[in-house]
Amino acid sequence: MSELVEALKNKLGDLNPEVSEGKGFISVSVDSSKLREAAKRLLEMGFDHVKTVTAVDYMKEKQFEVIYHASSYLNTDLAKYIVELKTRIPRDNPEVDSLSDIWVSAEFLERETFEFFGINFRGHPDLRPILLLQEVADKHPLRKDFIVKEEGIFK
Amino acid sequence: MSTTTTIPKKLPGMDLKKIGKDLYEVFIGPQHPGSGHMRIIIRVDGDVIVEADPDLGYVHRTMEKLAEGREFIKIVPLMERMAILDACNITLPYVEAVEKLMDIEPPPRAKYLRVLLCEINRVASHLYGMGIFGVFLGHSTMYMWPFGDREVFVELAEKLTGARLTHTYAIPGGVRRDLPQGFKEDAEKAVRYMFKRLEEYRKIFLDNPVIQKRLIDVGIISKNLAAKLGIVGPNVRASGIKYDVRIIEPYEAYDELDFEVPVYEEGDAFARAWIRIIEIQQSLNIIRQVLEKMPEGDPMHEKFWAKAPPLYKKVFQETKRVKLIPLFANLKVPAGRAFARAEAGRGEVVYMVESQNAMKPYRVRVVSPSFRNAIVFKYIVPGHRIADLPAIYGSIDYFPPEADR
Amino acid sequence: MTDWIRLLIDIIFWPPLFQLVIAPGLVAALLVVIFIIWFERKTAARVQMRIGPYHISPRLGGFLQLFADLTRYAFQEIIIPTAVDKPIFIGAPLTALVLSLLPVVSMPYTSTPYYYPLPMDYSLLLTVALSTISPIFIVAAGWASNNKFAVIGSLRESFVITAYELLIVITALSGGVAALSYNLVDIVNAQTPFYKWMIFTNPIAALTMFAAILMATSGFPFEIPEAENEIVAGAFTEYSGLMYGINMGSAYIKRFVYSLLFTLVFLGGWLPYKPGIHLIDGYIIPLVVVLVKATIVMAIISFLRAVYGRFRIDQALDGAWRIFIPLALIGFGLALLEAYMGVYA
Amino acid sequence: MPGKVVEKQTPKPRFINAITGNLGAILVGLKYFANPNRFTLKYPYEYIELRNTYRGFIVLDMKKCIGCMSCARICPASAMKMVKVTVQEGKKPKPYPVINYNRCIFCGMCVDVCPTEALAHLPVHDVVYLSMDEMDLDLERFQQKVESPSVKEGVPVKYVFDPEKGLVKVPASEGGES
Repeated sequence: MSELVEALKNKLGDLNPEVSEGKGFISVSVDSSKLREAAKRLLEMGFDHVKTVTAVDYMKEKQFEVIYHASSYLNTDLAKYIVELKTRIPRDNPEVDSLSDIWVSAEFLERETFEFFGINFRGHPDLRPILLLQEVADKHPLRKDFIVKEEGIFK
Repeated sequence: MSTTTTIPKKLPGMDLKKIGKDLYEVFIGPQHPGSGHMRIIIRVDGDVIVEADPDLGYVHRTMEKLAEGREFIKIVPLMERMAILDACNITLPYVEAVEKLMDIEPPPRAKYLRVLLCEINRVASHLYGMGIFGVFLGHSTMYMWPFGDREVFVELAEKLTGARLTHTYAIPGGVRRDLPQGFKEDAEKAVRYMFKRLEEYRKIFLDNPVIQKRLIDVGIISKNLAAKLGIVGPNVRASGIKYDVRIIEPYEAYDELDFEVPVYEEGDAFARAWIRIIEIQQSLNIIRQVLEKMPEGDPMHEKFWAKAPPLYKKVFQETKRVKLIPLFANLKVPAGRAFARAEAGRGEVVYMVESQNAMKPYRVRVVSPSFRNAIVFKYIVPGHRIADLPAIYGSIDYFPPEADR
Repeated sequence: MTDWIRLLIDIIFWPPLFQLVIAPGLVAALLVVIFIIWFERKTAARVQMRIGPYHISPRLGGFLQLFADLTRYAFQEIIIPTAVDKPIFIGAPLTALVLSLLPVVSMPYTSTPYYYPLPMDYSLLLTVALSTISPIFIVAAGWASNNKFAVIGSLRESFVITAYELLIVITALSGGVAALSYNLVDIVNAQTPFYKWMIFTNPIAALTMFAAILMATSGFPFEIPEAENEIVAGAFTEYSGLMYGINMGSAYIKRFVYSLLFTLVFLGGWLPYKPGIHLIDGYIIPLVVVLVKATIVMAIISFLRAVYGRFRIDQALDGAWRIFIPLALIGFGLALLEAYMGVYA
Repeated sequence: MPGKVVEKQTPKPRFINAITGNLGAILVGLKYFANPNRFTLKYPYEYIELRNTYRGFIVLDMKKCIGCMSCARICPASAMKMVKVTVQEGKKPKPYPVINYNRCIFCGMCVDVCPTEALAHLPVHDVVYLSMDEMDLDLERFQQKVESPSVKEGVPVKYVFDPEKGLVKVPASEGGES
């Protein structure tokens, strides 16, 4: 795994990535303006598809973390690894460049992230809600300020 | 009471694009006899589809949000509801991710038991897929046979876990029940029966010239396109990509078992049908091996088992049931983020679990195989005839509840 | 008193009326169709590890289930959507039902001339001609429904019609050519003894006609115009209640009529029975023989449902034009050869 | 010894398959037509006698219950709730669990987590309730064993595994442990 960490550091060196090993993945954190460039270089390295696109809402820090988990199908050596490409964006103006022209597999997943978090993917070919109706998608259910009430254990 | 009904200008979920003048727009679903709870909006030129727009979400349950409000153990039965016929496979990566965060590893016997149920589930899931595939092609016998034979494996799973479908078997730390009496003999009978039946499936379905005509060279996904679309499971292996999580990143006991993963080059619907038959055969082999190689020991991690009072051990001796210590109800998981993947029946399922050292997860992200396969409808279906849509739909084994989560 | 009975019997058994209304017409056709639907469901159930119709009359193997279904259809509300072309929407299925039944009158069921409904000289041509009228009304019914699935269904139907009609005409006429007559009575009578049944002397034409019947009546594997999981119910998507029942019924009656024709041309009709001159031995018994043979043909068609899926429309048409029409022509050539060699002379 | 990838090819249809394939399919069909293998359960007239390990309806043994609330805490569907009941005069009310079968998903976690085995599964899975309210059991009804309506009318049967026929339906008195 550490070899790949070095390789990633070399490949993405001028984008100032933070590369670290996580539990089951290699984390690559870049600035949101450099996300597209990082994705292109990962694709060049052989990471040909994404497994998930998602976001995490850090409400206290007023930030979203947009996460792409990329891996490889065609290169069996790289298939063992999952690269987590992530970036932080401000919570009040959530916009990030779409990567769905680089990774076609991200298309539906970005639509899903769009509707659940309200993150606008610039340049996405078809940015509509996919699972929810428009009315529900406007509330962005996976943001932390959308609260689902849980019951107590007493009747 | 007014007699005229006003039609709202825009019905919910009806944000349609303008279509070409000579195109005919047909809505396949959501209450269509074949498609299940999903709609594909197709635009046809004559009989040929020029554009397809899959419309998912009819059985969406916001599982990721619900998971944020629940304790870690309660998420296992929740996530099972995605694909109840593949319950162990679909929740296993979640359990693994939690185990990674807690830094515990299940005992070897638990690993084997998980593999056992996973493979029983895989057989059942593939049989379900074959059944739906059969009815899509109008082959009623191929609908009934796999559904009938799936009953054998559902019964087997019930014997092991006590529930026919939603087993909630694998939990962080181990499994909930040990192998019951006489399971090995029954499993051997079921495996022998299924091997025999697969031969008959081949005769009535795969070697049937009518079916072959419908499937060969239909819905071809080339190797590069499959990688680009990021589709998963048997579909991607039918396109010649050697990707199976059980081999790429062996989890549980898979690195100790001997099995084959079939890979086909053709990438058409016929290869996707064949690959499922071969995978069932391999799963049956794995079931046999697991029952032979199963090590003795506890099915639960000693960290939990050590705290158990004597009554728990007595119950385990008598009924093979692993009782849970009350600690499970509010399991505190150390902070961190873990990512895990597993090969479910329909393909790779991935989980990302983030904990902030609390009793409830901060974020659970799950992407199910069917959701990743849904993109096929948009990119592969155009160019085929209307009658090919069911063939492609059936061949990728799309399961709406799983995709919608 | 006996004169009255005599007169009544003469009226009832007046061949044009008797054949259209009682047997093999409406009443017998209905009974055979009900039996065949039951048989179809039971056969599929046997092959598919199920029981099939059971709960109504367990002792009869659920046979009465079909009557229950029929009752339900009869009393169900008939919904006529506002957007349909009403006269055609209602009229087309009824016309199709009547017209699909009409060919039974032009066929003989005995060799005793007294019991011919019509002059039989060109009965084969007449039967074939009459049998080709009804599908047009199914296309019309689909078109009048103003429904996308119905339009696609009737479009498929019309594609299929053009393919199978040619097949039925060629194969049926090859029987006439071999027997040197377009009179169905002559064709049947020529097929004696047993090994001279045309299914044995001209199996190619028989196979082709069998496939054409499957196509004509959307039997598996050619169940394309009604493909349930592609286009709901094809041309009949908008129909409900009794109207749907009539549509389904006329499809089965069409299959029954073609089976009768197949029986007469290829399975030796009432042979090996030799009709006498009286009512019972000259009319009823040969009729029953023909009916039984036709029912067996239908049962075989029903059995295929359990074995096959369905073709795609272009594959079925491709098969019809590129495989079955050459086969039909070979069969026709074989018939010509037989005629030249005087097999049936 | 992990698994390995094996590259395969789908069998290419040859011309001969047009005959053998059709014949094979029809013969398999005829085989089952002649010798059917039906295992449909005629449900209200027959019912499956469930194994003792089946995760069916749940019953409470109030004497064993210590009111630890583990069951209500672990219930993933919030079906099990605690109610406070005064058992003895003058003492503090004690919590006891009640269940709402509208919500119960029969995961069996409450039974497994109970430290005194006060909760137990019954081998019953089909019970008729006439209303939604009726499915919300109170403490008294939670202690009674629910009864399946099919037991009153039907014949118990059992499915046993068979290498030739998959599952075979036998009367519950036969077949032994399966």
